[in-house]
Amino acid sequence: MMGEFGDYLAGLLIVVGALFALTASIGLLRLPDVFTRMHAASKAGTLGSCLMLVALALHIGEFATGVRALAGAGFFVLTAPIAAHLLAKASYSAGYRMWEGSVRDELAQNVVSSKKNGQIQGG
Amino acid sequence: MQTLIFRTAAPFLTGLMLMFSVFVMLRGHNEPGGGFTGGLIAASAFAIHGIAFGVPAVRRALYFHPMAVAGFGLFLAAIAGLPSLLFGVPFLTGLWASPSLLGVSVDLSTVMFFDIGVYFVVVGSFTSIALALEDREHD
Amino acid sequence: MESVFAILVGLFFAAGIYLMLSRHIIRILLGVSLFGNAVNLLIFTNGRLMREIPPVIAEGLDVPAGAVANPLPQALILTAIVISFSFFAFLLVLAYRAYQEIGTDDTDGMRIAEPADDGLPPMGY
Amino acid sequence: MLPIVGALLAPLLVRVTKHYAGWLLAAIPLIIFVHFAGMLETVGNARTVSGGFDWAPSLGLRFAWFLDGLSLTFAVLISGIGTLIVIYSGGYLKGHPHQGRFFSFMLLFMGAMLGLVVSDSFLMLFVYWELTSITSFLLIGFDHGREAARRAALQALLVTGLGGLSLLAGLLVVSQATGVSELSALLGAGEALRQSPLYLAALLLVLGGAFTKSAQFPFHFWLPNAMEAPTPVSAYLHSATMVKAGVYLVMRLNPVMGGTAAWETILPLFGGATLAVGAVLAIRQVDLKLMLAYTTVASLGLLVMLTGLGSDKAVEAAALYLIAHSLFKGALFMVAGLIDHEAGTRDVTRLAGLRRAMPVTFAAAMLAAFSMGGLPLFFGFLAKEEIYLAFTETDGWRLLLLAVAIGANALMFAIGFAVALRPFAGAPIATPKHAHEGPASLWLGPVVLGGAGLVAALASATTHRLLSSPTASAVAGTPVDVTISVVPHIGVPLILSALTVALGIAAYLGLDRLRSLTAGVLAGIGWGPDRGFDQALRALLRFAAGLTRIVQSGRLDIYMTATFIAVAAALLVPMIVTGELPSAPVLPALRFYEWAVMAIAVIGLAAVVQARSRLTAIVSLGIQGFAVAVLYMLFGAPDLSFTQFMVETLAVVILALVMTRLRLSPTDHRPLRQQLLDMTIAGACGLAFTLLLLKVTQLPFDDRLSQFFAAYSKTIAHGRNVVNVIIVDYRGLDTLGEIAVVMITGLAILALIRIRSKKTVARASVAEDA
Amino acid sequence: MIAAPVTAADWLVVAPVLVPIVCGAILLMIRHNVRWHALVAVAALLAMAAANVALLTRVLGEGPVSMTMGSWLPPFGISFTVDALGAMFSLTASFVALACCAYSVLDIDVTGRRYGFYPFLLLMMAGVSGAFLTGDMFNLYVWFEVFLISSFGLLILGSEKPQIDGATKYAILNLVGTTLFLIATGYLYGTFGTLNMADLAARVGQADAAAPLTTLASLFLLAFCMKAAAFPVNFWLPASYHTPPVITGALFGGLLTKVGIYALLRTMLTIFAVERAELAGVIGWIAAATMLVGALGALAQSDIRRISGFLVISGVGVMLAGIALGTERGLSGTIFYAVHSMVSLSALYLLGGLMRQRGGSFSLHSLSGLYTASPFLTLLAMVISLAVAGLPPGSGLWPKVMLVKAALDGGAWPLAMAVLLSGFLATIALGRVFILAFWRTDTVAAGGRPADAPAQAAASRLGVATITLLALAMVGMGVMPEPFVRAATAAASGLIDTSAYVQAVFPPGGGQ
Amino acid sequence: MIPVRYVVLLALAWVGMSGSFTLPNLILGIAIGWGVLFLVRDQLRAAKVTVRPWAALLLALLFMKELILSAVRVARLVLSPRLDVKPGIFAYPLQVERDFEITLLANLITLTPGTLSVDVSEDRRTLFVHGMDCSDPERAKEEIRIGFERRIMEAFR
Amino acid sequence: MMSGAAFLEASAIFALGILSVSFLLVVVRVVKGPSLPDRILALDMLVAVAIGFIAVFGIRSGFRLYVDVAIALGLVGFLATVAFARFVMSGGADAKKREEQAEEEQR
Ligand code: NA
Ligand code: NA
Repeated sequence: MMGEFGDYLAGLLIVVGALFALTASIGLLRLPDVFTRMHAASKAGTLGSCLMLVALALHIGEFATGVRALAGAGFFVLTAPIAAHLLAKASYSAGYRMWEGSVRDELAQNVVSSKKNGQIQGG
Repeated sequence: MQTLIFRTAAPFLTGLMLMFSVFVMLRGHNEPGGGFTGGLIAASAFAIHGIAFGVPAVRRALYFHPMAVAGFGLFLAAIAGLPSLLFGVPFLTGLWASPSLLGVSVDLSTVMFFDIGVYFVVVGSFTSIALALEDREHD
Repeated sequence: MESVFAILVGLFFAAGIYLMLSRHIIRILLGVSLFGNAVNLLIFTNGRLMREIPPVIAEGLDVPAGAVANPLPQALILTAIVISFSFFAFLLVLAYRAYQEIGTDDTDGMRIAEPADDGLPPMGY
Repeated sequence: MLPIVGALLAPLLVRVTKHYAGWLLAAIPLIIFVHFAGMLETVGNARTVSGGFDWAPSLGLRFAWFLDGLSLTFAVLISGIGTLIVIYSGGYLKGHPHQGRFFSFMLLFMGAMLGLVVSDSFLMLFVYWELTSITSFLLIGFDHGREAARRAALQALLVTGLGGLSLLAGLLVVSQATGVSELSALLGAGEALRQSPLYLAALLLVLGGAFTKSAQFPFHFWLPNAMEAPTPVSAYLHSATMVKAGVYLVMRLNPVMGGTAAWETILPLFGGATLAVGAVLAIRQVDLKLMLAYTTVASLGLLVMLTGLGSDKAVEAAALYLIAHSLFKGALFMVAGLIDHEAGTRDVTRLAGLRRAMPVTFAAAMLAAFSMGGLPLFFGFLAKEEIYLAFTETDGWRLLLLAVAIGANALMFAIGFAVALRPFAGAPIATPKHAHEGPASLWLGPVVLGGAGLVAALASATTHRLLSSPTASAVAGTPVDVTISVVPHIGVPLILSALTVALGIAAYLGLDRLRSLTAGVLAGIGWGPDRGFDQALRALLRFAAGLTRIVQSGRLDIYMTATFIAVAAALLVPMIVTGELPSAPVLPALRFYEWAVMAIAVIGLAAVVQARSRLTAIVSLGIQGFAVAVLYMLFGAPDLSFTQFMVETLAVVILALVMTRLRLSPTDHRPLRQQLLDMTIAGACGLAFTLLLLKVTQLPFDDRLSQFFAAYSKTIAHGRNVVNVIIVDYRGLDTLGEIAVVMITGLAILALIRIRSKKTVARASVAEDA
Repeated sequence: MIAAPVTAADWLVVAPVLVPIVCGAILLMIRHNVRWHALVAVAALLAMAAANVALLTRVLGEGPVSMTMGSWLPPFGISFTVDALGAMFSLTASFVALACCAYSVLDIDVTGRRYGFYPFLLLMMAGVSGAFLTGDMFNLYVWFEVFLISSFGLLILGSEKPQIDGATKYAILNLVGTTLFLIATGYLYGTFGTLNMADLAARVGQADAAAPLTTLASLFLLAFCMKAAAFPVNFWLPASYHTPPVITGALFGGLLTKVGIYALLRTMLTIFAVERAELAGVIGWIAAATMLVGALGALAQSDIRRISGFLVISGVGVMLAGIALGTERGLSGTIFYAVHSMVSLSALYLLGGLMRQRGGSFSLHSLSGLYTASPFLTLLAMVISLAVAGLPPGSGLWPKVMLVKAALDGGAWPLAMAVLLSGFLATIALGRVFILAFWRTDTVAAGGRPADAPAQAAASRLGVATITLLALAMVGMGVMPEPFVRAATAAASGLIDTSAYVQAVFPPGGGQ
Repeated sequence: MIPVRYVVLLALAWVGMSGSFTLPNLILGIAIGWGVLFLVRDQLRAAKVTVRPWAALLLALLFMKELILSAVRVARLVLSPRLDVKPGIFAYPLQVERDFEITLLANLITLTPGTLSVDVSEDRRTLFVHGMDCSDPERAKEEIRIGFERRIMEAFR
Repeated sequence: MMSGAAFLEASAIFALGILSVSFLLVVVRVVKGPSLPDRILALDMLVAVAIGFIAVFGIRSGFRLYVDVAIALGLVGFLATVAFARFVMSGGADAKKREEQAEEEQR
C-alpha cells in the first residue's frame, strides 16, 4: 500500500529484526549463565520480533491488521520483561547460582529474609 | 505468585487476553480462529490470573463454577442445532438472520451460537482444569 | 512433498512409540503427545499437500481465487488435536493421582488392580 | 408344559398344604401319565402321533412333538414313575423347609425329561437335554450344605453339560449332512447319513452326548456321586429318566445311524466295558444307594451294548430290559431310601432283620429283586431270556460280551438281593433310628413298581403289544413283534439264565468276600476317573491361572509392547503378503526453510527421546510441537498452526503444573536390551506407517469434498474461512462431539483431583468446591 | 444443496444422541443440585429408549433411514444412517443403560453425583448411540472418543487405588486403540477422498487397483479388535473393569466392547467385504483365541467382577466368530449374541454387586451361604449364569446355536468347537461361582456382613428389581427368540447387501 | 467500581483490533471491555494517576532509544570474540512508590541495556537488578535514576 | 537497483534463512540446558523467533491472517514461561537438587 518505500522499509526491518534474533540466539548459546542469557533473549529477541511485526504491519497496509500487528508487538513488549523477571526471580530463589565470574550479589541477604517469611512458595 | 511486578500487570494482561479471545472467537468464521482457539486464549487468561492472584480470585471472578460454564456451552451448542427442527430441515442446519441494529445490519446465525457454545465449553473446561491443578487447598 | 512428510511421520511415530514403551508414565505421556502429532501429520499428508495458500476466501470473493490447501484434513485435525489434548490432560492428571495414591510413576510398581501375588482361585467345591 | 406350571405352583402349594402337597402335585404327572397311556393303543398299532407349531421359524425351530413306540414307552415310564416319585417325595421330605423348591425342581426336571423324549426337532431335543442337566444339577445339589453334594452336582453338570455340547455339534452335523432337522424326518434319511462323509464325526459327537448322559465308561463316575441327591431324586434320575436319556438317544438313532461297522463296534465295546465296570464296582459298595447306582451303570452299559449289537433280538432285549430296569430300579431305590428314612442308615453291613418292622417294604423289595435277578414270572426274566437269545445270533469277539453279560448279571443278581434281602433278613440289629413301617406315601411307589414287574410279565402279551413291540419296532426301524412270555422255553438262553442265577446265588453268599477282594484290587489300582475329575478340574484351574498370569501380566509395558507388535504386524504382514508396498519415493525439492523446520522437528524428537531426565524431556517436547505448528503454517493451514501453538504450549504448561507436584526420581533408564527391543518395535511401526502413507499418497486423490466446501463456504454458509465453516457447519456434529469430550475431560479431571480415596478422606474431611 | 425436506420423524435419528448431550449439559449446569440428577438422567434415558424403539420399528419396516446434518448433501455433511443393526444395538444399549441407571439411583452417593456420575453416564450413552447411528467414519471416531472419555470419568469416580491403577492402563491402552482407528480413518480418507460410509461402500468396488485395501482393512481390524478387547489386545479390560463400582462395570461390560464389535461389523462388511474374506482366517483364529483366553481367564479368577470381565472377553470372541464367517447366519448370530451379551453381562456385574452387598465380599474365597440368605437372588443368579454360559432357557443359547451352525456350514470346525468349548468353560466358571458363593454354607465371610441399614436395604431392593428386569429380558430372548432372530437376520442381510444402506443415503435418481 | 478510562481504553483497543469504526462496534467494544474488566474487578487497583502526555511521550521515546541501544550493545557483546562480561546483582533504592510505577520502571529496566530486574524487596524500597556489566554499579544506578525513574515521575504525577 | 517487491522478497528469503539458523541455535540451547531455567529461557526465545518467522512468512506469502497467529503465540508463550517460572519457584530447590543428582549419575 505504501508502495516502493514501504517495501524497502519492510525488507530492511525484517532483515534487521532477523539479525537481532540471530544475535539473541548466539547470545543464548555463548553467555555463561541463565541470568546473562536472559539479557540476550529479553532484549535482542524481543526487539527482533517486534521489528518484524512492525514490518508486517507496514506491509499489510490494512488498518485493522496493522493495528493488530502493532498491538501484538506492544503486547510482546509488555510481557517479555515480566516473563524475564519471573524467570530470573524464580531461578534465583530456586537456588540456581550465578556464573562464577559474577562480581556481586546484593540480593543474597534479602532472599534469606524472605524465605523465612515463606514467601517463595507464592500462589 | 507473590511478585509485585507480575501482580500489577496481571489484571491488564488478563483483560487484554480475554478481549482478544472474544475477538478471535467472533471472527473465526472468516479468518483463522473460532470458538476453540478463542476459548483456549480465555482459559490461558484465567490461568494467568490464577497464577498471579490464586485460585479463589478466579473463582470469585467467574462467579459460576467453570464446569457449569462448560455445561452451558455444550447446552448452547446443542440447542443451536434445534431451531432447524422448526423449519423442517436437518439438525444443525445453519440459519441466518440479519436484523438491523442501530441502522447497521448485524449477522446473527445459529452457527454463531454454536461457536459461542464451543467457546464456553473450552473456557469452562480448561479453566476448571487449570484451577484444579493450581488449587493447593485441596491437597 | 508428501514423501518427505511420510518419512517425517514415520519418525514421529517411531519416537512416540519408543517413549510409550517406557515403564514410566511421564515418558509414556510424552510419547502420547508425539504420537498425537504423528497422527495429525499423517492425516494432513493424506489430504495431500499444498504450499502456503490457506483455504480462506479473500474478502469480496465468493470462491477461492485459485487452488487452496485442502481444508477438510485441517478441520479433522483440529478436532483430533482438541480431543487428543483433552485426553493428554486427563492422562496427565491421572498420572499425578496415581503418583499420589501409589507413590510411583513406574508402571511396574503399579500392581494394585492386578496384584502380582494373585493366588489361585478356590480349588474346592 | 404342565410340569412347568406345576413347578411354578409347587412352592406355593407346599406352603398352603404342608406335607400333603405330594399327593396333590402327583396329580400333574398322573394326568400326563393318563394322557400318554391313552395313546398306547394308537401307537401300538404302528402309528405315530406328531404335531407342533412354529416357534422360531427363522431358526428353523418348530415346537414339534413326535411319538412312536420308543418315545411313548419313555413318556409313560417317566410320567408313571414320576407320579409315584412325587408321592414318595411328599413323604420322604416331610417337614423339610425347602420341600416346595424340591417339588419345583422335580417337576421342572420331569418336564424337561418328557420334552426330551417327545421332541421332534433336534434343537428342542438339545434344549431339553441341557435342561435335564441343569435341573439335575439343582436336584443333586439339593442338600447344598455338604461339599460332596456340591461336588457331585457340579460333576454331573459338567460331564453331562459337556456331552450336551457334543450332542449339539453332532445334531448340527447330522442336519448338515442330511438337510433335515427333525427326528421324524431323519428316520427316512438314514441311508443318506450313513453314506455321508460326515457320518463318523456325527456319530462320535452324538455318542459323546449319549455316553456322558448315560454314564458309559469312562464317564460313569458322575452317576454314583449323584447319589448325594435325596433318594427320590436318585430313584427317579436313575431308573427311568436322566441316565436313560442317553439310551433313548442311542435307541432313537439306531435305525438311522446303526448297522454300520462303527456303530456295531463302538456301542458294544463301550457298553460291555461299562457293564463290567459297573458290576464290579457295585460289589465294592456297602451303601445301598451306591450299590444300586453302580448296577445302574452296569445296566446302562447292557442297554447300550444291546442296542449296538443291532439284531432284532438284541433290540427286543433292549426294549424289554429298558422297561424291566425302570420298574425294578425305581422300586429298589425307593426301598433304599425308605430304609434310610426309617432306620437312619444305608450301610448294608449295619442293617438286618427289618422284615418285621417293615413288612410292606420288604415285600416290595423282594418283588423288585426278583425282577432284577431275572427270576421267572418277572419281567426281568423276559428281558434276560431275550438278551441271551440275542447272543445266540452273534459270533466272534462279541461272544466275549456274553461272558461279560453273564458275569455282570450274576453280580447284579447278588446286589439286587443284597439290597432287597440283606437288610430284612436275619436277626434285627440296632439301627441309628428305630425302624418301623413308613407311611403309605413312601411304600406305595415300591409296591406299585415291584408289582408292575410281575404284572407286566404275567400279562406279557398286552405288555408286548402296547410297549415292548412298539418300542422294539421303533428302535429297529422295522416292525418287530416281541413274543417272549413267562413260559420257559428250553434252550440255550434258559441254560444261560440258570447259570446266571447259580452264579448270582454264589456271589450273594460270598458277597462280603467279593467285596473285600474288589476293594483290594481297586485300592491297588488307586486311581479312577472320579479322582481324575478332581485332578482334571484342578489342573484346568491351574492351567487357566498360569495362562492368565502370562497373558494378563499386570504390567503396562508388556501390554504396550504386545500392542505395538500387533500394530507392526497388522500393517507389515498384509502389506508384504498382498504386495501393497509403495514404489520408491521421489524426494522433491523442498525450500531451505522447510528443510530447516523439518530438521528442527527431528532434533526435537531426538531431544525428547534421549533426554536423561523427564524434566528435560518435557521442555524438549516444545521444540517438535513448535516445528509442527510452523510446518502447518508453511503448508497453508493457519488454523492448525494457531491451534497447535496454543495446544503445545498449554500441554507443556499443564505438564509443568503437574510436575510441580511430583517428586520423581531423576533418572528412569531402561536396560540396553530393552532399549534395543523397544527401538525395533518402534522402528517397525514407524516404517510401516511411512510405507502405507507413501503408498496412499502415490494414488490419485479425489478432492471433490474439498472442492465442494471451497465452492459453497461463502455463498451458502456465509464464511470465508473454509476450515471454520467445516468445523461449525459442514461437520458441526464432529465439533459437538468434540466439545462434549472437552467438557467431560474437565469434569473427569475435577473428579480425579477432588475425590480422594477413602483412606485419604479419613484423614481430611471432604472439601467443598465453590 | 438442501436435501429433501426432513420430517419430524426423521429427527428420531439424532434424538438418541441429542437428548443425552443436552441433558448431560443441563446436569452440569445444575451440578450442585444433586437431587435432580438421577431424575433428569432417568428421564433422558427413557426418552432415548422411546426414540430407539420408534427408530427400530421404522427401520425394520421401511429399511435404513438417513439424515445428513446441516442440510448438506451427503457425502459433504455428516450423515446419520440407521439400519437394523444400528437401531438394534442402540435400543439394547439404551435399555441396559436405563436399567443400570435405575440401579444407580440409590447406589451412587452425593460425591459421585456431584463429580458427575450422571453426566458421565449420559455422555457415554450419547457416544455409544452416536457410534451406532452415525454414517460417517470420522464422526464415528468422535463418538468413540466421547464415550471413551466419559468412561474414563466413570472409571475413576471414587479414586480408590485400584481404580486409579486400572484407569491408567485402561486409558493409555484405549487411547492407543482409538488413535489407531483415527490413523486408519486418515488413510481411508487419503485413499478414497470421502468419509461417508455409504459413499465408501459404493466406491470401494471402483477403488484404484493399487489401493492398499487389505492393509487398511487389517488396520481397522486391529483398531476395533482393541476396542472390542479381542486377544491379543485385550489387556485393558481385565486390568480395569473390576476396579470401579459394579454399576460402572455393568455399563462397561455390557456396552463398550459391543461398540467395537459394531464398528467391526460396519467396516469389515459394509466397506471391506472383499478384504474381510481375505482376512477371515486371521479373524477366525483371533475369535477362537479370544473365546478361550477369556473363558480360561474367568476360571482363573476368584473375584466375581474379574470373572465377569473375562467372560466379557470370551463373549467378544464368540461375536468375532460370526464376523470371521461372514455369512448371513453367522452375522445374525453375532448380532443376536451382541444384544444378548449387552443385557446379560450388565446383569452379571450388577449381580456381583448384590452378592457383595449380601455376602460382604467379591471374592469366591470368602463368599458363601447366599442361597440360604437370599433365595430370590439365587434364582436370578441361576438365570443370568445360564444366559451367560449359553444354556437354556437363557438368551445366550440361540445365538450360539446359530454361530455353531454357521461355522459347521462354512466348514470351520475349529471355530464351532471353540464356541462350544468356551461355553463349557464358562459353565465351569459360573457353576463354581454358584456352588461356592450360593450353595456353600461353611465359610464365614471374611469381611463380615454389612449392617442392613434401611437405605441399603432399599438400594438392595431396587437392585434386585433391576436385575429381575434384565433377567426377564434374557429369559424372554431365550424363550421367544423369533423377533430377535428376525431382526438380527435383517441386520445381517443389510450388512451383506449394502444397496439399501447406500440408497438410504444416496436415493436413486437424486443427483447432487 | 470499574474505572471508566480502562473501559474506554479497552473499547478503543477493540475497535482498532476489529478495524470497524462504527458505533455499534464501539458499543460492542465498550460492552466487552466492561465485561472483561468486570471479571478482574477485584484486582484492579485504581490509583489516581494523572498522565502528562508530553512527559509520557518523552518517556516512550527514551524507551525506544534505550531499547535499540541495548539491543545493539548486547549484539556487540555476544558477537565479540572474547566474552568480556562482569555480571552481578545490585540493589537499586527506589524513589517511585506506587505499584504501577515500580512495575513500569522494572519492565523498562529489563528492556534496556545490560540490566534485568530480578526482584522487588518486600518493603518496595529496593529493586534488585542483574547487570551485565557490574564493574561499576553506582554508575548504573545513577543512569536509572536520572533516566527512566525521573521520566516516570514526571509522566505520572 | 532492485524493485521494492524484489527487495522485499530477497530480504524475506534472507530473513527466513537467518531465522532458521536462529531456530537451530535456540534448539541447541534447549537440548543442552544445562539447567532447567536455561531450557525454559530457550523455549521462550523459541517463541520469539517463531513470532518473527511468522511475521516474515506473512509478508512473503501476502496473507495477513498470520498476524493473529503471531499475537496468540505471544500470549501463550508468555503463559508458558509464567507457568514454568511458577514451577521452578515452587518445585524450587528440590528440582535443582535432583537435576544435579541426575547429572552426577550421568557421569
Ligand atoms: Na478453531
Ligand atoms: Na474444532
